[in-house]
Amino acid sequence: MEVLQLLFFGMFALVIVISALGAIFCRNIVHSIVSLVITFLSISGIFILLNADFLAITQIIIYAVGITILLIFSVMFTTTKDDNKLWLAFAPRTLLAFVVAGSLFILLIFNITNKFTDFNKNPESFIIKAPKESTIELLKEQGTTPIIGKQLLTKYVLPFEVLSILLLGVIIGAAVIAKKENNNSQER
Amino acid sequence: MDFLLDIKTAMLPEAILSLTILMCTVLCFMLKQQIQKVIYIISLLGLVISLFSISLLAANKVFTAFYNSFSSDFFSVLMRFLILAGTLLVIVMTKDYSFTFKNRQGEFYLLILIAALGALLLAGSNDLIMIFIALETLSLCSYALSGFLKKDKSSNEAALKYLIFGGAASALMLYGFSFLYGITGLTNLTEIFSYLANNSGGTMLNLTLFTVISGFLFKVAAFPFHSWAPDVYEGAPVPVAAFLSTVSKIAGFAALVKLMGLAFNNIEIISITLGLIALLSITAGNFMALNQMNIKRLMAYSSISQTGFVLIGFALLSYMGISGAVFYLISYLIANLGAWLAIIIFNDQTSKNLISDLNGIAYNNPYFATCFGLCLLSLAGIPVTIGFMAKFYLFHAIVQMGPAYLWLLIFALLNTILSLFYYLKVIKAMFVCGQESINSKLVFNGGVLNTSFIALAVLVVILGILVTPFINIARYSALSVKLPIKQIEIFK
Amino acid sequence: MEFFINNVWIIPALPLWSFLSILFGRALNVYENKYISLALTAGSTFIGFIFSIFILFYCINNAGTNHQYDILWLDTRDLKFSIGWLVDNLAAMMLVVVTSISLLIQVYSHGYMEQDKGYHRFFAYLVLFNFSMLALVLSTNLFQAYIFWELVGVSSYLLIGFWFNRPSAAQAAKKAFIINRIGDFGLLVGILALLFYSLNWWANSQNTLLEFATLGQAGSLALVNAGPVLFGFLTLGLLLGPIAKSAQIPLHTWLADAMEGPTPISALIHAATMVAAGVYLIARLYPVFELSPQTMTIMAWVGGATAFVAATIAITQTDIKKCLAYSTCSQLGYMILAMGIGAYSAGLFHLMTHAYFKAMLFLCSGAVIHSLADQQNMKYMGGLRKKMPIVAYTYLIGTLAISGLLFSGFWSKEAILSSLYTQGENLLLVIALITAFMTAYYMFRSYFMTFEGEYRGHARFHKPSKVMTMPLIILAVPSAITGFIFSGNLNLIGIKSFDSFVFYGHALHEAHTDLFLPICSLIIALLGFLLAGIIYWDKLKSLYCNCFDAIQRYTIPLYRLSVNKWYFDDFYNLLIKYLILPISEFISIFDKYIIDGFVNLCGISTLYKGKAISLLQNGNVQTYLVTALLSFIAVIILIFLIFII
Amino acid sequence: MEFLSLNILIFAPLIVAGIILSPLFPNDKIIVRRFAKGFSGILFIYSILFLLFFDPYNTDYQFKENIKFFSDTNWIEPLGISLGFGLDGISIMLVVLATFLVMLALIVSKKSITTKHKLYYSLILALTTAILGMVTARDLFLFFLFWELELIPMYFLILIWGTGKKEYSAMKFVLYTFFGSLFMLGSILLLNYFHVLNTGISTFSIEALTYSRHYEIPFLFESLIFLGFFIAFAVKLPIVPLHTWLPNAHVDAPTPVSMLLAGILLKMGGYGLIRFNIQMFPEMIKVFAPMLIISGVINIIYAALVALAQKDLKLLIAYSSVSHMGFVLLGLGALNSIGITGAMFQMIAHGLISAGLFLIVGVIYFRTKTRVFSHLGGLGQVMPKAFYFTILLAFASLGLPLLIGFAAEVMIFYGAFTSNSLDGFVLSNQLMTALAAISIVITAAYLLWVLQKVFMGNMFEKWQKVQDITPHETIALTFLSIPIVLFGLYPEGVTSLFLPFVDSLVSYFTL
Amino acid sequence: MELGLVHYLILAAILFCIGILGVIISRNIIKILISIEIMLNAVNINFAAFANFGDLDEAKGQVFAIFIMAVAAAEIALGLAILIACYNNRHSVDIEDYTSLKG
Repeated sequence: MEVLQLLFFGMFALVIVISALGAIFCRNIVHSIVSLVITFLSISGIFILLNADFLAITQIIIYAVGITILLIFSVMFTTTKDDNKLWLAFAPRTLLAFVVAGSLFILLIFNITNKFTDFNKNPESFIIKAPKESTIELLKEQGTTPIIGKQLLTKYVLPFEVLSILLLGVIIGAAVIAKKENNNSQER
Repeated sequence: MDFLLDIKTAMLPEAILSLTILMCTVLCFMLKQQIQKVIYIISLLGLVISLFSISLLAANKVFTAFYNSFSSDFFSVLMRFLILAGTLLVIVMTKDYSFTFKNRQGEFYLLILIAALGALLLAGSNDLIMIFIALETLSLCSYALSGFLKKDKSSNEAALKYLIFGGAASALMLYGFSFLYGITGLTNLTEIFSYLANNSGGTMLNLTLFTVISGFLFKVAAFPFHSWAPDVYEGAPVPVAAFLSTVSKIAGFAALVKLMGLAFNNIEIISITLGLIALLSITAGNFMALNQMNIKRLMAYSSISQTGFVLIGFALLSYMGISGAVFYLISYLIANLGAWLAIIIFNDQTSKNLISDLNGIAYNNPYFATCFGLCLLSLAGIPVTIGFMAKFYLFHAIVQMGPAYLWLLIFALLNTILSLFYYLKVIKAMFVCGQESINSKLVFNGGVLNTSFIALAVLVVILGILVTPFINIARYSALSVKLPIKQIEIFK
Repeated sequence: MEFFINNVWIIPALPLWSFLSILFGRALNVYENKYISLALTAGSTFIGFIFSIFILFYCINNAGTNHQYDILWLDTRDLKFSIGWLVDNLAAMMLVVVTSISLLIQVYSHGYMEQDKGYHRFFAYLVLFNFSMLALVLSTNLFQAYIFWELVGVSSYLLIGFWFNRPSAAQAAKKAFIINRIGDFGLLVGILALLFYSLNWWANSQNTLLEFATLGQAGSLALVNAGPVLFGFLTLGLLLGPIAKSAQIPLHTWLADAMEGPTPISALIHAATMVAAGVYLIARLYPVFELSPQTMTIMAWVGGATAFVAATIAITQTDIKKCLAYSTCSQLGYMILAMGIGAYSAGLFHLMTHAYFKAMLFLCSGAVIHSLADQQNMKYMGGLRKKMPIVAYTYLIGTLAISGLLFSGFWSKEAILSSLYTQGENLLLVIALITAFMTAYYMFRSYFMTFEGEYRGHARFHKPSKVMTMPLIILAVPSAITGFIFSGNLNLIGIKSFDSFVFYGHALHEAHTDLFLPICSLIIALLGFLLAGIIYWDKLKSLYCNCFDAIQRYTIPLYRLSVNKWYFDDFYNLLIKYLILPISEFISIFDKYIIDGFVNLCGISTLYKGKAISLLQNGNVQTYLVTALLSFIAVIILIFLIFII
Repeated sequence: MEFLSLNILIFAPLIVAGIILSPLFPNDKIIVRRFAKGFSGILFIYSILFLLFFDPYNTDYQFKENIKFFSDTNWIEPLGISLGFGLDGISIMLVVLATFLVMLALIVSKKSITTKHKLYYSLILALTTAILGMVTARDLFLFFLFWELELIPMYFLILIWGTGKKEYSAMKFVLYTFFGSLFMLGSILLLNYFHVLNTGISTFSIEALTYSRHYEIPFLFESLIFLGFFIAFAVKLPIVPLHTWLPNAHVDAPTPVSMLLAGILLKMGGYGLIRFNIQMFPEMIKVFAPMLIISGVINIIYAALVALAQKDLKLLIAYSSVSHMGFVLLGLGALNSIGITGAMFQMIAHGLISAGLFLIVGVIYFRTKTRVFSHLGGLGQVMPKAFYFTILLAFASLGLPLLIGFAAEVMIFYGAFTSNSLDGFVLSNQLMTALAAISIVITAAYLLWVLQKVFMGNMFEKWQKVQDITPHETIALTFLSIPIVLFGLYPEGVTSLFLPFVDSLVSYFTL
Repeated sequence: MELGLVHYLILAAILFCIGILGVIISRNIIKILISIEIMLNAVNINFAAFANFGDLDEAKGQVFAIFIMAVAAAEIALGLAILIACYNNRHSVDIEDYTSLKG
């Protein structure tokens, strides 16, 4: 079981990293989006490994479908012929970006592993708690969905409600901004 | 759980504001576009009512609501009061400006109200998720608001930059949240405090705190996450810029205060880091403001440096410091809104933004110049304005921390010279004469805009003299903040 | 008699009152009449003169008069400065000299200045000078002396620069004041040092601070406190004041320039009274100077050198006033020399006689100049004896007196020379004798060039008015007789000699019967007279041969030296031009470009730093992000480095 | 005595400024000017009344007053800041000097101010409030507040009515002074900190921090506090490396403003040195006395030499100001009664003299539109009155006996010479004083040079029609001359006012 | 070798850094938005991992991740709306063209 998990994890992780890199380094924007979809899908695989089945499903629905469609639409709206020339910026910041990404990574690993000393599978910095028996039972039967649903409607009811207002705002904002104006009068 | 009781004791203004939002939404789609001015009135009314409802909140102790995901203490009540007052003034500002939004006025007010709601919730949220959602409510509406002049190239550009920068920053913050969650296994702040008070978070906690703080540094436009501010302030509609530089900042600070309590095991590190960031903010803002020609950009840089001053109060991690920061925020709110009002009055009538456009305006419209000058002097910290008192009180708080913080004092003091230079540059432009190049004519009509402008300028001076109540309020509110101090110092 | 002594304050007070009257009268346009100014001026001086005469007689009759009255001027617990009046023999003598000469010169000035626009101003200045000079003479203490010492300097400044629209006058006035200020500097430091080292003495005694009467005791304490070397410097500082005021080397150059002032001023201030104040102050400070033998020696040598150098310069001057000015210098040198070798009475005696005849000489020259429409060059004079005999004869009297041939100058100079002789200062004696020879030579030269021979000028001649000649005649009397009267030769009829009246310590009355020195000096003076006559008197001209030309040729370098005033002025000008002004320019540039430049650099560099930092704000949001993250990571690493590792 | 209220004295000018500025006030320049002038005259007389009722033998504050809000015991209760005013030996003379010079500045404003009268007169009056508040404040915070408040009117006065590089100069003045004041702010806060640390009470009261400071502040911090105050006052005074704002500000400011700047504002530096550096830190001042003396001597000689090289009349006078303020330092560094008395007297003397000299410069500049020596000359012929007044002022400035400058210089020289404040230091008081005394030659040189170049000598044809001073200026100069002569003849008239105060001051560090 | 928390964390860190890299070096604005999404996904992995290893009883991390997803979707929608508005004005999706506000 463990080996299988490790295998899956390795596979997914490899795919995630490669496709994420592909999403960034592809010259063609559509290729990028396709690459991104692969990333999203692999991430949902990771979620499944992490006992987050609901999350995995949501990931596929929102990311791999919803967002991707949005992206493709916007690509269709905006892309002109010479957009393929847009690839990577070749400016000082490109170099710095690698420095930033690299140093941030090292910093993160440095801290996660407690100054490179704690390469245990579960570093001491983080809380590790075995789930209750009842939870394991629940998980086996229904996955995490009941837990999440309960949480959303009790503990996190306020954010959940506020999220609706947020979405209202975003809808109005996005609509107003993306809407085509009929009159061509100049503003300001 | 009695949600109604929760709302009554802790979230009355939010509830009223939500109702207003709903009403406005309905009206927005029902009303004809010509009479969308009604929404302006309604949103003002809603804000005023929720402003008054704050006084109904019991502020003498901490009230929590909705499973402790929201808590209302005196500090957050005060911050929410400031947020609402600021939003009110921002909406007042749009009175003559909103014609630029054509038929989208209703949506504009709606977005502002939603953003304000996000800010209010941010000021009171007591849960990581709540913080995140409130913050995103505020941010996303702000992005939309910045790009509200969609035919305007700079407005688009501002919104785009704001979004990209904000997205990255909030991702960084969330990353921090995830580690915080990983360290404690908790999302509720109160629980996290008590967990951290008993357990050390290891090395990871430091990095976590830094990344968490970075999201708020972005919100308050502090170094190093400040560079969006000038571009956005310049490109965004002026009321939005005013909103960003006041309301959104106050909300950011209000949330940042909540996170101060996380620094139990690393008081020194957080204190020094925040101090360093504060100084760098002040310095960066001041240095870049020196050569500005555009008054909106100038105000942006100035607000960066003002942020730094508030952060100094945080960096002290003492009640004195927090009360100094609170008092400073009050003074900043008044003076900065006054300055933005001046800019919008000027912009409404002349559509100009350069400092040189102000040349000689004092002799055309002395009231304008005087009031604007007073606001700028307050920002610079010249007596007898509230800004001077606030700076003095803040510096006093630094010194009360003892000699260990003298470096902070020295650099902050030196920076005030730089800030005086560019504020005086604006004042100089207004009062300079001899070249007879009065570029702009300004009419001063007794509208609500001008009235509130003058009222703010008068307030700047009056509060500069009658400061005691405000200092007391600031101290009282600071006492309600949870700080990682083992021993509670007593205000002398 | 007591009345005069007790009310001696009236003597300076009246001129002050007159000054204020003229000042405010003019300012408020109360009066326009010139005679009012004259009356106020001359009247106040006349009353002062009457007072002085009575006081003099009182002093003569009451030996050892020492009437002192002090008013506390500045009372600041630690420091109590007083102003008052002191009447003793010396003061009485000076009072008479000053008031009498002043009176005559004021009358004379009326004639000289009648046509001038600034008539009232002139008299106001004049009377201001009178006030200061008289108050200086009556000073009870060194501090008061310093106050009025400066005030006479200012009066002198105002009067030299009276015709201020002449650039040379303005320059000369400034020069005079600044050089005097150098002296004041020394004097001030000297006073402070003296006070400092004798502070205990004054604190324990009830005496007025720095009063002359007890200065000697305080001085001896200061000598103990300071040690001989410091005390020597202290006294040198004190000496610097008189050196400047009395135009001694090296601070003598202002006196010749001061001749830019109206001639009555030259007569009064720069010949008779003010320049003599230096000698007067030395006399007052004698108890202190006496404590430092080195200073006394220096004083003597300064005097001797001045006497000699000034005389050599006077030989070649063609400007009649300059010639007289250098002669004044030279004679003042005599006085200082006398003071330096301890011939206290002789010096003051010479001061008195010199005041009269030199004032008269200047007035004569003034009359000549006035008559010749401001012509001062002797080359364009000549033969004036016939046109203005009174002036010529009075001038001759003065010439004889100053040369030591006859009249008062003989007696006073003789006193100095004999003191030199008895003191055994042979080198100084030789110098003094050579100077005497030169004095006779240049004085007669000026006399001959001006009054004898043919008229060489072009200016139209005006006859001097009676107002101008009368003072000459009156002055001729004391010029002629004072020396003899006070020489001690009239002891028999009750007139005591000068040195039994004004003396230091105890009256040393040495009737020297040795006739060698008087005869010697007479011969030397005669030689001078002859030489001048040979060269400049037409009647004798036939006697000399061409060989004189040859002599002249060999003496050209010396001639140049003399004409150029020993290059003192040039040296000072070079000093100012190439040392002081460059230093000040340098500091000014340093101030402007280094200090202020640093300040501006701070400002400008800050602005440029702002610009440089603004480059990061290049509009590209990704750059913002990368800088933000980079600095964020940098801060984190920095903090980690500080705290964790 | 009830009618003597410091509050009225201090705030009346501000209220009148408000009245003048208000739109209801007629916008007629003559009415504005006369009103302001009349008010300043009344203010001067009112301040004279304070002088008459002042008891010099009481070394405490007199005419104490406290303004309170909201039934608090203090102004800002939480910090222990009081809005209290009072007069003592040093303040009283500066108050009278300030009102006097303001009156004169307003009298001569007719010619030099031709635009924006309402603003001008109200700014001058606001400046008056700031100055009076500064001098009479009994609270460190209040002092600092007025210290900064004074910058703004001054900035506008230079900016709007100035000439030349006025924007640069105004900015430099403000930033420089602000720079200095920041150090003072730091010191004030540190002082408060140590008071809180030792007594538990937060206060900024000068009396409390001066007389009831029975605890020890660590030497390092005490010296830091001392230096903080010193730098602020060094900028204002100004002390030499920090003086370069002064020439610019003076040259570009209009005449009445220059008068006020030189006449009063520079004195605030001296006032601060006495009030804070000496009165509050009797121990530290002994340590830092060499610094005072050396910087005093440098000021005196350096600025005098710089003045000697100036080609511009106003610059020369400005540098002479710097030089003369060096005497104040020298006197203070002497640390004895007479030296400090002399320094205070010198402040008053210089206030009067420099105001007069700047007025003269303004008079000349207004008529000839130039201040460069090489373009001037012989003006004494066409403007004799100005010439006489200049002679008087120049001689007063170079320390002519029986004029006001002399008494001050003598006291300072005497005080410095007989002082032992440099004992144990490589230099001796006597040597330094002797060095400083050289300045009497240099000062004479440059001042007489002014007289020579401006008023004497040949006159250019173009100045033939230059008018003599107007009655207004004559009145102002006469008013200035009266105290210059009067207190020159009778210095005790002034010194007796603060002598007891100085004695009590000195008693703190001689014990 | 056993699969543990640290592996997920490292994976998330790599992904996060890739996201940062993409935000900074891409020129196409859409790609920048994509990169932001990648960063948010990295955060989600973190949350899910922590929820799995430490907090499976309440699975707060997963709730958090859902909120993040919702907000991310909203954000990208708004972002694309803004992008379209930008595109209407300038006809470019090159970030280098959006540098008119600077200084």
